[in-house]
Amino acid sequence: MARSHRRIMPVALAAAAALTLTACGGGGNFGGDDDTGGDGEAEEGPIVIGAVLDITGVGANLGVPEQNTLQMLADQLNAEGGINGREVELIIKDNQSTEDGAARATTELIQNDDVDLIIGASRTGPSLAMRPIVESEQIPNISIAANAAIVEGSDWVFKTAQNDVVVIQSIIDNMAEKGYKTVALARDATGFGEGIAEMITEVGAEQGIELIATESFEPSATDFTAQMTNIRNAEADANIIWGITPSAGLAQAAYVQLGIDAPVYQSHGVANDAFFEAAGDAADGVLAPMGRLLVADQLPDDDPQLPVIDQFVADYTEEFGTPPSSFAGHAYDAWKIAVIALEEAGTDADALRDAIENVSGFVGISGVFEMSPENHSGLDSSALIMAEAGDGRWNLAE
Amino acid sequence: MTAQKTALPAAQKRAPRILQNALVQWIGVAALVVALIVFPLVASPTLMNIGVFALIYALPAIGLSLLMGLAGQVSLGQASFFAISAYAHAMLITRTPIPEVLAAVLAVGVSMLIALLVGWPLLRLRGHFLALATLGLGFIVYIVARESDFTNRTLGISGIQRPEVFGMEIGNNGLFFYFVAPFVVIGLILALNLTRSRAGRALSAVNDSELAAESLGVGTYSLRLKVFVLSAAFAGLGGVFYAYHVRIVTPEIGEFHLSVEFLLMVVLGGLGSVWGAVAGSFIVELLRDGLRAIIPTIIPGATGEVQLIGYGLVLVLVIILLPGGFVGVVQIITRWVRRMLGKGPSTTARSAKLQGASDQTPTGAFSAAIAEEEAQRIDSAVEQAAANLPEMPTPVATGETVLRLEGLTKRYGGVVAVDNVTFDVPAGRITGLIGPNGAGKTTCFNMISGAIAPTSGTVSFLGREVQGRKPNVAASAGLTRTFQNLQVFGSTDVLGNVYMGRYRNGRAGVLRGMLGMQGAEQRRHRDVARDILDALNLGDVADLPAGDLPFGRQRMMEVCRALALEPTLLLLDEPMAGLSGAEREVLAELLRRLRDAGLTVLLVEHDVAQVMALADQVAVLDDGDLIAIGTPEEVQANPKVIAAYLGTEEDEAEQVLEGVAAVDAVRSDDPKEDDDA
Amino acid sequence: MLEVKDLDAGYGALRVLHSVSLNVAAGEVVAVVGSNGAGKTTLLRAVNGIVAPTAGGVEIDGHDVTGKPTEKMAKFGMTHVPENRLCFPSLTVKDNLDLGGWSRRGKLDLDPVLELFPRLKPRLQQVCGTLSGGEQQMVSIGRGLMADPKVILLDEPSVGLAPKVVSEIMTVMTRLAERGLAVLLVEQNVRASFKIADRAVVMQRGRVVLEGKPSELVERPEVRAAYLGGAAAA
Amino acid sequence: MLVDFLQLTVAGLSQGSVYALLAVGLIATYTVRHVINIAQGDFAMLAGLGAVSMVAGGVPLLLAVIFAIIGVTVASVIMERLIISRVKNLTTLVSIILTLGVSTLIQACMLLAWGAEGRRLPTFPGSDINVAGISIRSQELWMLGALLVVGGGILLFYEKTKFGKALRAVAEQPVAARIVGISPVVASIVAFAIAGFAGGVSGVVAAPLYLATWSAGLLLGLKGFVAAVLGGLVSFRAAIIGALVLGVLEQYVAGYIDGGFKDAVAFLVLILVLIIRPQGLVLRQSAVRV
Repeated sequence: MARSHRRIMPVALAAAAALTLTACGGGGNFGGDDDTGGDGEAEEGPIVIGAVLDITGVGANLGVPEQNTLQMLADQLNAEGGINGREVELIIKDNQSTEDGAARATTELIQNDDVDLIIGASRTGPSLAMRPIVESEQIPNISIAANAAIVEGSDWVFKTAQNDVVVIQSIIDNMAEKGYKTVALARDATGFGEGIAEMITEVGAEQGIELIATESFEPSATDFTAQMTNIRNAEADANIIWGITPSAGLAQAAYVQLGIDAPVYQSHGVANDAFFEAAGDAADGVLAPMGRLLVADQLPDDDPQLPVIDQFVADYTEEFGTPPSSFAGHAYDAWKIAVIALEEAGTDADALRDAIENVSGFVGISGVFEMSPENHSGLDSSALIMAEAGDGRWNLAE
Repeated sequence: MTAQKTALPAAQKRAPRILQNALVQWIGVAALVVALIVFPLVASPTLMNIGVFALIYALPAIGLSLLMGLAGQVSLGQASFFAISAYAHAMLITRTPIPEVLAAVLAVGVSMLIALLVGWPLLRLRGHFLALATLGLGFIVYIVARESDFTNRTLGISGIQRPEVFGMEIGNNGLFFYFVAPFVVIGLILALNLTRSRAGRALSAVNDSELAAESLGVGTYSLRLKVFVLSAAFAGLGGVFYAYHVRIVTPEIGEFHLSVEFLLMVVLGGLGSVWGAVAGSFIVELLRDGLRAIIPTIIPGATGEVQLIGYGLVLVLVIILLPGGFVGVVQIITRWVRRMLGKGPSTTARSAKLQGASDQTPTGAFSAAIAEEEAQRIDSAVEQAAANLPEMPTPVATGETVLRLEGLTKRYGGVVAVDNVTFDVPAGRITGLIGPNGAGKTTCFNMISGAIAPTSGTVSFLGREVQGRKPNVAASAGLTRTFQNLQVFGSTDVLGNVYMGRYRNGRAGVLRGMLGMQGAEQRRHRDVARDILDALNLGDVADLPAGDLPFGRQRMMEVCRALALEPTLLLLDEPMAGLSGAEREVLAELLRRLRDAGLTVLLVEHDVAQVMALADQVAVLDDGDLIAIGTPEEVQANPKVIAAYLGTEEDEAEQVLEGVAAVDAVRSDDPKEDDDA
Repeated sequence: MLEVKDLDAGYGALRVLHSVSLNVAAGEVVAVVGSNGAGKTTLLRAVNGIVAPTAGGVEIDGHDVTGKPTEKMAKFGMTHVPENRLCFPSLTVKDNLDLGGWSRRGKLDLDPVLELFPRLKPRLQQVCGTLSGGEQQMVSIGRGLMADPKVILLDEPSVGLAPKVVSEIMTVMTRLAERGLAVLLVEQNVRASFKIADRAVVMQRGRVVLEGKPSELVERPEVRAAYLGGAAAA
Repeated sequence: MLVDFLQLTVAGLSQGSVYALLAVGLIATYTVRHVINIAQGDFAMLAGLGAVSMVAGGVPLLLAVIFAIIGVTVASVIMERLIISRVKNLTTLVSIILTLGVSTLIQACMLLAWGAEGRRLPTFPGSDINVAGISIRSQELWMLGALLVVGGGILLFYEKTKFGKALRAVAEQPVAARIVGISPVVASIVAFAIAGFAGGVSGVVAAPLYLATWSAGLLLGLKGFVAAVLGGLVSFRAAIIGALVLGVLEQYVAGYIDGGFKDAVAFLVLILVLIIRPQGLVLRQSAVRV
């Protein structure tokens, strides 16, 4: 009766070893690399577009309007007869605002749903988690997150949100115009605020503007006295608060509270109404570069984006009862770019990718896109206008 | 208890039970292996996704379940070790030329090191402190990862290549599943081994009664620390796989919510059960997907983090309604099915056995005369005790000092509980320590056993000062004790309790325990434990849960447990309390024979007559002072003692001494009766 | 006043009380004596509901209070002075006494207690944890009396106290009985308790083995045996 | 420089006063029930969001605030009755896991009811002041005032009222407290009511400045908890002082070191205190200290 559990280990080890060696074979789970290059076999039947969005979790306020937008556009497209007569099937996956969720959703879309193209994710982290998967599986991916690192050097990933550097360019240009020489920055400690100081230093150098102080704040922070006190002491000609609501709004309130009277610029992260809830009266006079969506009613009549934006705002508002956010706009642009490329190239992955790279002159919500093999972002600073906060809304700055 | 049964050799009785245990585990592991092999072949990609992450998360969950089950501690920062290792691995393989296997080992090592640094000061503390500190650790790891350039701030570490095994890239979910599965299976086996090993049993004993475990030589602190570090290692291994699979490591993976998810896995699966942790990780991953699909259909228009509702509800309901978790439910079902089929150890048979056991030990047979049968039973019990007594080694010659108390003093605030007590306990003798309530006996006793530290004075055991050290220090040197308020290890059976007494005689540590390389040692100790139980007439209940025994037999079991340690000095804390007359006699006779076999006994007892009849030397405490020491006769004649006991002045006591000759007569009869018995 | 009938109680596997019956009339002091482990403390706990009785009954003044929760007992007119002087250490003497009257409505009068324990009067504002052992015991008893009970259970009030304090407390017992209380006193100090008790009950191993007047009992060898050893009576 | 220092101190004290109120609630439940209530901060957020909604619905600010506080007090008692009291063998560890579940549940409900965006309650009446370059927002004075009134009130309650003393009695000697007739059930309910009340107050006074968000409660509650640990989980006074120190310390770290590390301060303090002085800032141990 000496036999006992202790003997199990070696046996299990052997079993496990055998298991690893004999792997492969049936099931849909070993599709992997040999099944790449899109599916040349399926030039008919429905076109499948996948989307990976931050529908729940910290990115929910981004992901939900994006989800709405994609669903609405897909319905519209199918009502009009699809792409080249082929129906479009949209499969939206929630990544729960996590990297592993994004990786999971992406794998599933590719292996289970055999998608032709993937839109998403909403934020930088999850987008970066998707990148190695879409690259090794060779599936075109249009991200709707901001960070330039998402597309840098990638053959398969594109994005529709403005690059941060474009936003900074826009701010610095505006500052140079007004003759400011020094600037101080308070940025949030998330991926959104990552690398901003370096970009300001770099872009500012071209215009003779120097970054003299950098402060950071946590996205969950509620009190900004410390950061704003330091900003006050820096005595820069102008200051930049770089963050998303509500923290950027609370920081703005603290800025005004501490009696700093230098002009303040914020980022496109505050291009929403929640900013006014958080900042209150302190919002007045804040300058922020952003897409044209929020100030569409003030655009000159000859603005090429005006009809596109008007149509989208009208459709979205009718469907969901609220006006779309700029994140919805990013999703809109991603969808439209995908459709243009699919119409042109069909569902062959390589052709599709090339077609996206060749999208040119597309007038979207965030700007006019000029994609190229070198530039997978396609927007320059002309996509942005400078808005000024006043009376609880964003207005076109003079 | 029948004579036939006790006559059987121990090994034959043990066989079926051990076989059954091993068999169940064999079957379980085999079933798991088969399930893991088949799963990728049949699962849909959605299920596959769930499966891969469930496997990755099963590792930290196993670690956490060990921590909760064995060390009785909760970590609210398990994700931080997961993250530390994931980061370390990611950085090592993307930034250095270190081979990947070495990187993985180093990464796990970093997790363990951090756990060691955190656990080292904190595990000395009791209860919830570790939970709180690990909660803090989780936030700190998250913030440091987010804020430092070294970890590339919020962008995290990306560019991790897929692993290769024998030149084959683990390039898809199916292969990755097979890549992780062996580690989970091995981890599970190691963890299961550990729970049954010397260290594992010691830790569950600590959870049942820390006091008792330490009195048997278990170094609670160092074992707990080892398990904590081990649990971090499991978390770390999970982190390595996470880094491989998701190929980006960002600060979010150290966040609190992931720690909560690990906790949820353990709680849902079944607290403290290693199998439960694996089951829990699959359940939680399924819930995670399932809830997102289900809840919006229940609450229309619900977006946002609605699965939180499910998590919250499930967590609360499980704790309130199903504290045993998934494993608990499975156990209930199996028991139910067995009863339906009329198979397995029927509860009626068991309760009959118990009933029988308690019939034989009337705990309250005070006024009733002991039945004829009962008398015979005691007779045979004592006989048996004499026959099979274990060897009692005496490191010093009979009569020489084994234990020396010098100037032992304990103050609580202004109150002096024990005041400058000095006496010796000679080898091979029974020394009684008596005194009225509140005299300081228990305090004195606790200072000797190490349960409390003296304010001043020394306790020397075999020439070595042990005062103020944890009880396990003295226990490892051969000093152990029993408890007035029983300290039974309720989570194991009677044999398991006595087996714990062998702890000091064992060698195998956590590592050997996990590797299952202590079989022979365990078996040998088990045999000894079995023999001792047989010798003390508890062989028939060896396989019953210890908590099910009647009080008297639990006390005997404690004595067995203490004897299993092969002590040089046995401290008995009111061993007679709660015993029936018959049981007292058996115990007294046993102690006498143990003394004759060379054992030294120090006994605190209220039953003064019993002490007088039993002890070779009696020390009397009153109000913290040692008022008398000597042979029973000397002490009985001491007016101070009488005064102390009857609460009178000494002069009155003199009268009492003269007046109550009748009582003396009764008392002097006692030993005779005992001898007759 | 207090009637205990065939009470059984225990903890888990350990059955401590075996069919214990006793009664205490108003104005009477009944002492329960017996060695440690005889079940005296458990008896008081079971009577007062801290340990749930498994069988038998407890009546106060004819009202059945068996198994009622402890916190209700004060309302029924029973109080309990637990062993080890469990006063509330961070509260002042006065607060301790005030809380003793928790279950009573209307204005509390400390005078009856202070009259019994004049030593407490100058210490009313002192925090209980800083008092001497004897004084803490007085606070504990005084706190019990504040509920204006009909029955008072006392668990080893003399443990660890100087002989002088013991006799002081024993005197108080007599005076309580004179005030019409039923006093059930568990004591290890046989002499002290027998001096004041009207009747005594000897317990051994969870059973009442003897009952009678202290003057008679003191002659019985079993009583001494109850303290100096159980085997003598076995 | 001195101005900056004082400015940071003011901000730290007002932030600390919110932690202090939460800590007071945590100690109330810990002393009587040995429950560590992870959901404490979520109750604060619930009060804040509730008040925001009522104000939006036309209820005057004062009434909205009072209703919100009462509502959360009731919710805390409901949690005690419905969940905490249902668990047999409730240890502190189990209470942590259990209230974690409750916290998750409350967060989810807030998310469903109010959405993900932070909501601002109108600032309480009063005007901001500026003394020698130090700017003090009127709401900060309200926060400090709330601590003074509510924290002080709870201290007085425990110190002066019979019921408060009864709660201390239960915490110190549960059995003796039962003997004098204090119901442990009632004591537990009262303790949770106090916790809910203090949490509710902290939520409504902070909401005009810090916004009320579904997800912010956990961290806030944990900070309050760190303060409670500084009070050894038994001393109200030490916890309040600890909370204020923590608030100020966070500001100094944000101001003089790096804002991104602000949240780490609390947890570093937590670990250090647990390692060096687990009994907190309390000098003498007892079951409860006011």
